[in-house]
Amino acid sequence: MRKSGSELIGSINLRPFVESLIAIFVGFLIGGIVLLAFGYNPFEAYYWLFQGALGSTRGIASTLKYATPIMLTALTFAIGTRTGIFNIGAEGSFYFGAIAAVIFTNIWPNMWFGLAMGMLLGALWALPAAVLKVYRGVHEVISTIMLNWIGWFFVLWLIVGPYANPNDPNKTIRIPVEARMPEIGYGLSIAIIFAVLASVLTYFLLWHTTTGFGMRASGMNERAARYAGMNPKRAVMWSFLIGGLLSGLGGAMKIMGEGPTYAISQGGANIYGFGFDGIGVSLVGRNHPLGIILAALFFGMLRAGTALMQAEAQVPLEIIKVIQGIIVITVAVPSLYDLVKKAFHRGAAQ
Amino acid sequence: ISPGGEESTKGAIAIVYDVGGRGDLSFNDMAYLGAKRAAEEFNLDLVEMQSNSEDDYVKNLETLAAQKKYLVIIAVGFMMTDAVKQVADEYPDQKFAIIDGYIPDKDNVMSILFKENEGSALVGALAGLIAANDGKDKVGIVLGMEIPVLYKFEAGYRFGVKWAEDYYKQKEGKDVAIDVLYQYTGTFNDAAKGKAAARAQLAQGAWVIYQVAGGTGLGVFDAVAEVLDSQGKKMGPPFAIGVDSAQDWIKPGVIIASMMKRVDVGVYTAVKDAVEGNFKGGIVELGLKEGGVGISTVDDVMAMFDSLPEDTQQQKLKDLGFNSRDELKQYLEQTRAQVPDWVWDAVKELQDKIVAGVIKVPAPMDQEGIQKVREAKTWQEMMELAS
Amino acid sequence: MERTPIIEMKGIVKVYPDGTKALKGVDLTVYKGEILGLLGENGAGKTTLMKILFGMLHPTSGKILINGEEVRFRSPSDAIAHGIGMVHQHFTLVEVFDALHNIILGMEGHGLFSKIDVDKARQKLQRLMDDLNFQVPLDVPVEDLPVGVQQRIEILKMLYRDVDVLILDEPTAVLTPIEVEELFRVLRQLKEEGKTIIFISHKLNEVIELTDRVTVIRKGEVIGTVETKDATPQLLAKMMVGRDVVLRIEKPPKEPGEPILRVENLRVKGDRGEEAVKGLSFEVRAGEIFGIAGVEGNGQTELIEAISGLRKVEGGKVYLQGNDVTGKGPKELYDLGMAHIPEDRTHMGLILDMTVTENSVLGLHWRKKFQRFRGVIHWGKVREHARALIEQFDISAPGTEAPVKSLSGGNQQKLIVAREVSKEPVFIIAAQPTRGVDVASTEYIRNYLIRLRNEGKAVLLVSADLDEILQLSDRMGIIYEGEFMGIVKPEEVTTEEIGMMMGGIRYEEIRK
Amino acid sequence: MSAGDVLTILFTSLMAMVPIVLTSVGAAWSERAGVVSIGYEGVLLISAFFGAIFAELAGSAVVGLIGGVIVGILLGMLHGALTVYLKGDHVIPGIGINLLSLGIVPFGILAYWGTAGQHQLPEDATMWHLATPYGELSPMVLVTIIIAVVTWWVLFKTPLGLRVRAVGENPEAADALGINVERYRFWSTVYGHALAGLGGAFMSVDWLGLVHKTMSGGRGFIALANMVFSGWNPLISLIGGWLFGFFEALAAWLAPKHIIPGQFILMLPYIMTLIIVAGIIGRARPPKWDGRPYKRE
Ligand SMILES: Nc1ncnc2c1ncn2[C@@H]1O[C@H](COP(=O)(O)OP(=O)(O)OP(=O)(O)O)[C@@H](O)[C@H]1O
Ligand SMILES: Nc1ncnc2c1ncn2[C@@H]1O[C@H](COP(=O)(O)OP(=O)(O)OP(=O)(O)O)[C@@H](O)[C@H]1O
Ligand SMILES: [Mg+2]
Ligand SMILES: [Mg+2]
Repeated sequence: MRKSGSELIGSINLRPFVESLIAIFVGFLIGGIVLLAFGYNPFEAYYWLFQGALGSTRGIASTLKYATPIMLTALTFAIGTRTGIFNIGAEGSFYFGAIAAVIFTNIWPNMWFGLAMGMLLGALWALPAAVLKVYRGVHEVISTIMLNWIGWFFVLWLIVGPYANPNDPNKTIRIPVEARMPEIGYGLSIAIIFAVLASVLTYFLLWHTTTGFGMRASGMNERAARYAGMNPKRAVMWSFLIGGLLSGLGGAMKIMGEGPTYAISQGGANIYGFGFDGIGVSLVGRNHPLGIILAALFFGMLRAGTALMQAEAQVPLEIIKVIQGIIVITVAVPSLYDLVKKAFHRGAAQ
Repeated sequence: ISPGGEESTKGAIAIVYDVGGRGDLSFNDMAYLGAKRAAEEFNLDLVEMQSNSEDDYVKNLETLAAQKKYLVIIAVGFMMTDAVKQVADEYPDQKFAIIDGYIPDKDNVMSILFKENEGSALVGALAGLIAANDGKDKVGIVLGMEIPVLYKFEAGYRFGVKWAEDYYKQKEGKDVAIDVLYQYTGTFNDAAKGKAAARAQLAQGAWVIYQVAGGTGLGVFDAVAEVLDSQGKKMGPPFAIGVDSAQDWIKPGVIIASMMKRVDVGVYTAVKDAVEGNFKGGIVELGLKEGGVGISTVDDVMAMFDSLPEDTQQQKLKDLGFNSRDELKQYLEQTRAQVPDWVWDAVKELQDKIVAGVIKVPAPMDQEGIQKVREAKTWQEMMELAS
Repeated sequence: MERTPIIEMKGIVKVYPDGTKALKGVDLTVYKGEILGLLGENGAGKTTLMKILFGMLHPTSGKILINGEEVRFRSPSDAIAHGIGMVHQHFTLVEVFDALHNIILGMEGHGLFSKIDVDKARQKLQRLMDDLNFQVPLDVPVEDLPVGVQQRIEILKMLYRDVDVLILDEPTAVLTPIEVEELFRVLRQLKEEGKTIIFISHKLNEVIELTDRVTVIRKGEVIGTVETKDATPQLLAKMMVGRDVVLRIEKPPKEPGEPILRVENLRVKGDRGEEAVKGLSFEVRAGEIFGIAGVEGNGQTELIEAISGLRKVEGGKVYLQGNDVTGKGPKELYDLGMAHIPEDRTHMGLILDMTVTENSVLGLHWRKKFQRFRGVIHWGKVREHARALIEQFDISAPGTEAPVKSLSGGNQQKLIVAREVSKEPVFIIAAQPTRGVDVASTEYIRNYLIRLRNEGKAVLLVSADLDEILQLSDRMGIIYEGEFMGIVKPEEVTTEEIGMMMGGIRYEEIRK
Repeated sequence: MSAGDVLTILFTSLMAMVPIVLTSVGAAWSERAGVVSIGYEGVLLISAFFGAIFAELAGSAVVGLIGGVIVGILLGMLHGALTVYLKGDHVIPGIGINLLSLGIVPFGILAYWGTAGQHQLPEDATMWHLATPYGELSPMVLVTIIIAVVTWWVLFKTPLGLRVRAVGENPEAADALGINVERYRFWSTVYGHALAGLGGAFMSVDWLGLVHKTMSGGRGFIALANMVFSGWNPLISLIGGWLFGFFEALAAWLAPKHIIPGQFILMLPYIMTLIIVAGIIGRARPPKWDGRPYKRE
């Protein structure tokens, strides 16, 4: 049989990776046209984008820093998708992970304790959606959207009230110095290592354990999973809980592993939006934990390069957002791959 | 978009907005005005940098500082405090100015703070007196997300209202009790929510509503305009009060005045000091006395209006149904004339007393503090909280 | 009789986008008013050819002539407009719609925006059903109807469109013998009325019984066409497979041993809460095949699901090797030595989007031999296992890492059987094990079930194919509305008696 | 609570319901045909912006609404082309459109009107309202109710609706009957986005009379939740959307009373939705082929 594009290496299929690369390339191409249309030099703009993201150790460090939280929230979405669930509750769990880190490290200033409690609370906030889904059949789109909002206001209440910083009311009390995550350098902490580890573990869980096999099987075909002796309800539970746990970890590390503030800002400004960003990251990473590592790095790069692109090429942030939007949209088109392949074949034939 | 262009300039300044970005109708927009004015006056390049999220602050400041070409880097918003501290340490030769952030002890950082409580007291007095004059017993304030920086606005407003009660009693010999309806809408970005909030307050009897809610506050203006509309009126009362910039031009007739926070002045001053070699680290606190906050005058509004691009001004006038700039100005004056002169005089009196230091306005920093202000029965009681 | 060709397909080639060459230049002629049989193994290309004729697929090359005129179909609507209708192998019904709406879909009459005239459609349909004496309930969502009825709906759907040529892709695979009789009656009547029918089946005697001519396809090529009156099962089988096929099953007599499965007074509810199994008792012994015959929808599905742990038991007991396993889940049952070939291979037996490797270990994945250490699957070992199954059962698959949906139906079924057998069970449930499977594979699977029995395993066989039950079973229960009308040995009863039991008459009453 | 209060809450909720209901109804139709989109948040924002431009150019709010519809149609065509014809993922383009909107709109406001972040529409570009002391009502409330009812009727009573539902439940079945699956899916997507476009334009040229760079405020997502809430039924979407608006208005009315901390009042609409869904509605079944591309081969 043919052994080309569809041949598998272990359970890692390279085709989606190539597809995403092509999409990103096309996205940059269209983005370049947009830049040109608004009177900017795309080569200059992109040069500074990459320079800012990868041109220096500091740039690389910030790329990695930006990649950290969205890698974890993307995993939440990916696990959901692999289990047949459209889980958009990462956002809410992320808030709870963050607030848990603040609360509990101030009770016992220990990094591991803070991370553990972040994961626990993240998972706990995912529990209602899981229970409602399994026992009441409530569609997760409703429950997670509602829970995100409820969690948002609840955390806002906590950070402006009970956990406001008496010395500096613009933020919550800080993570005690002993409980902060050690820095690698240039403001980058070991959180990135944990995030990559979490991705690899998630991959391992989904593709190499019986539990993960059960989760994936349930996601693709619930009846068949039940027939095979698996427990789809449990798979759904696991999916929500592990998802919540990962986002909770993301939230905790966002506060414990990222200076200079080490506290939640009032209005939740530094914990908002990561869950939603994670959806895009997961999709570009084709809902595969290893793909997510790459996708998160890619998004981290786009964000890290933005500053220099603004400063040097004077491209306003709005245009950068437009370009990001275009790149994401092109990722949706898998047939790009086939088109490109066809073009290559034609080229080769001639 | 990129002023300065090809012509040779004497250097550059940079401004980093917080996540609200340009168009927040608040300190980012005002900061831009100040920076633009300074850049034009001193012939400087202006580099603007927006922030996508709070995580960008360090990165943005660092990127600019590393370029080592800016006379001063201006960070807009209290959220950037920690980021400025960190980057200022890394680049001790780079001058920074931060708006609303408290960094007292660095030679290369100028912290520019504003006494929003004082300005809010003036609009509180205005609101209270308008209500009392019309025999009403409620005024409102619609705020954005509940964050401690807003407590100063709420407290100042309450102070002004209480002061107005007292003033009115002295003047007319009649006891009045004016309730302050307040609500935090949980967002700075949803005009519809602001509209619903204002609607609810109006239904519950609020006669003047002060908005401290960014984009959400736009809905407050609309709600008040609607009530006027339903009564066939073009001008209040009821009125809305704007915030941060002279917002009166947004809906003339509906907005009686605005609590101005002159971030533009702060930014301009910082640049000027840097250009002229007078830059000093430390705290610069701008209150009523320093002209850092105030109640908008018609001239302020017109200046704000004039800062818009020429064609935007023309369009705006057309939209509002005026033939000329002067008509707008007249209209604004006419709006203010809906309120008797003694009220304006009273507000002026309060302003003078605050400037003179006779009256102090509380500026609570946390929930506990604002709670005490809410519970206080008189402005004198509140004043005690101010020290 | 002068024969005029109504359809001529010439040199049809079809290459699927993934490179599969399904048809390699097929010529097919269909004459007006005949019933043409189309025979071929799984994956021979029958469905592909017919989908091309129906406009659902476009041929890579080749041409189609209708009444001598070349046509080019862009979509099924073109085919329907030319009087060609098709009933698909996998039903294409909108499950949540009732029969009426399924049938009128796309032919609702009037404009797109006017109210559907349900009454008028109902009248027209009723007339059609009365003419053919072929009734279906019109107002029940089709997902609640048995497959036999669903198929009638499919046929009515096409007749409602007044087609001249009716293509039926394996229509009998899911039917009971009685339903098959009924279908054949209708098809013959349609032929009387001048309609042309193309009939696809794997069942040689059906083809011989019904058709006028038979065209045999093998691996995308036409092997030949014969007049049915000249054909024998052996001849057709040889044409299909390319070698001689033993159509007889050797079943040596065997004395059954200990009871392996014992079911006592079992009560189970159906999907709509009705009592589907009403107190069944029976046992299956070691070295015995126990068959369950009956018209589909009489509680077989619920019975199997209850025994295999997939459905709640409302009352009664199930024992496996003496252990009370009532209410136990599938996993525990597998651990206790059960295996289960489910009736619905695409929705239950396999996960179509997973690979052959992954499917080969469904339900065995927690076995020690497939684990590196507790809870971690050793995919290397699983892959070896999959390779072994492919080899041992002669499954034709693109590779162990291909998604299982890329296998043909027969090979999918073989994979399931292989996997279930590899569980080394003492008790095996085989539900419709050869449905939709070609002759050679059928032969293989049936012989394998016998082998299991000979090895001393207990086999519970449920099949709508009465021949299969009669051939394989040592004892059989005839089920009617959730109760056994009798438990008999195949050699002790006549087909008529079984037919009566399937119709709801108890064995004792028949014997009286 | 006085009668005036009740009317205020009622009027506020009726206006608030419009964008949510229109989007939900559109999304329900689109998903009935099998096409998922989560880009409605962006569609609302972009069409609010362009709707205002249309309204001003023509000096007519109705033209603005039509402009919103046109923008919705264009975005729907983009989504439809990607998902229906190119067989792409259904979720990704929506994320892209949401991102895009956050760039286009703030940039566009500044570029077009010269004012940063917001723009007030002149009177002749805003909709006529029925003004009462308790709030205003737009004719669009009635239009929305009519659209919801008519969409429901067409979806469940006419050949068109039957085909659309068939295409979303089992495109193979529809295909086999000569229904052009792609065409139905494509235009259903366009219709869904067009209604969201109408809802977006309503926000600017009708409800609020202004454009603000973040004015969609999460309504696109709420609308999706409401669509699921309604079991993909336009008529129930109408009720669900109104209920949500009602609880929002009730929360706004309760907020100045400070019975409990404000943040808990703000949770009210979300908690009530969850309670209603969990307690009363429960299981909702999406169309079977919802979100799955259909390929013949
Ligand atoms: N029959 C068995 N033989 C060997 N190990 C077993 C057996 N049953 C369970 N285990 C071990 O116990 C662990 C838990 O089993 P179980 O299948 O319940 O896990 P699970 O991952 O929760 O299942 P599922 O995938 O069905 O959700 C498995 O990891 C497996 O290693
Ligand atoms: N969509 C598809 N893509 C690629 N290959 C396909 C596709 N559909 C069918 N095939 C392949 O084309 C060949 C012919 O398939 P087809 O379904 O026509 O066989 P068939 O004769 O109908 O078999 P069966 O008796 O099992 O129904 C097989 O090898 C099959 O695997
Ligand atoms: Mg298990
Ligand atoms: Mg076939």
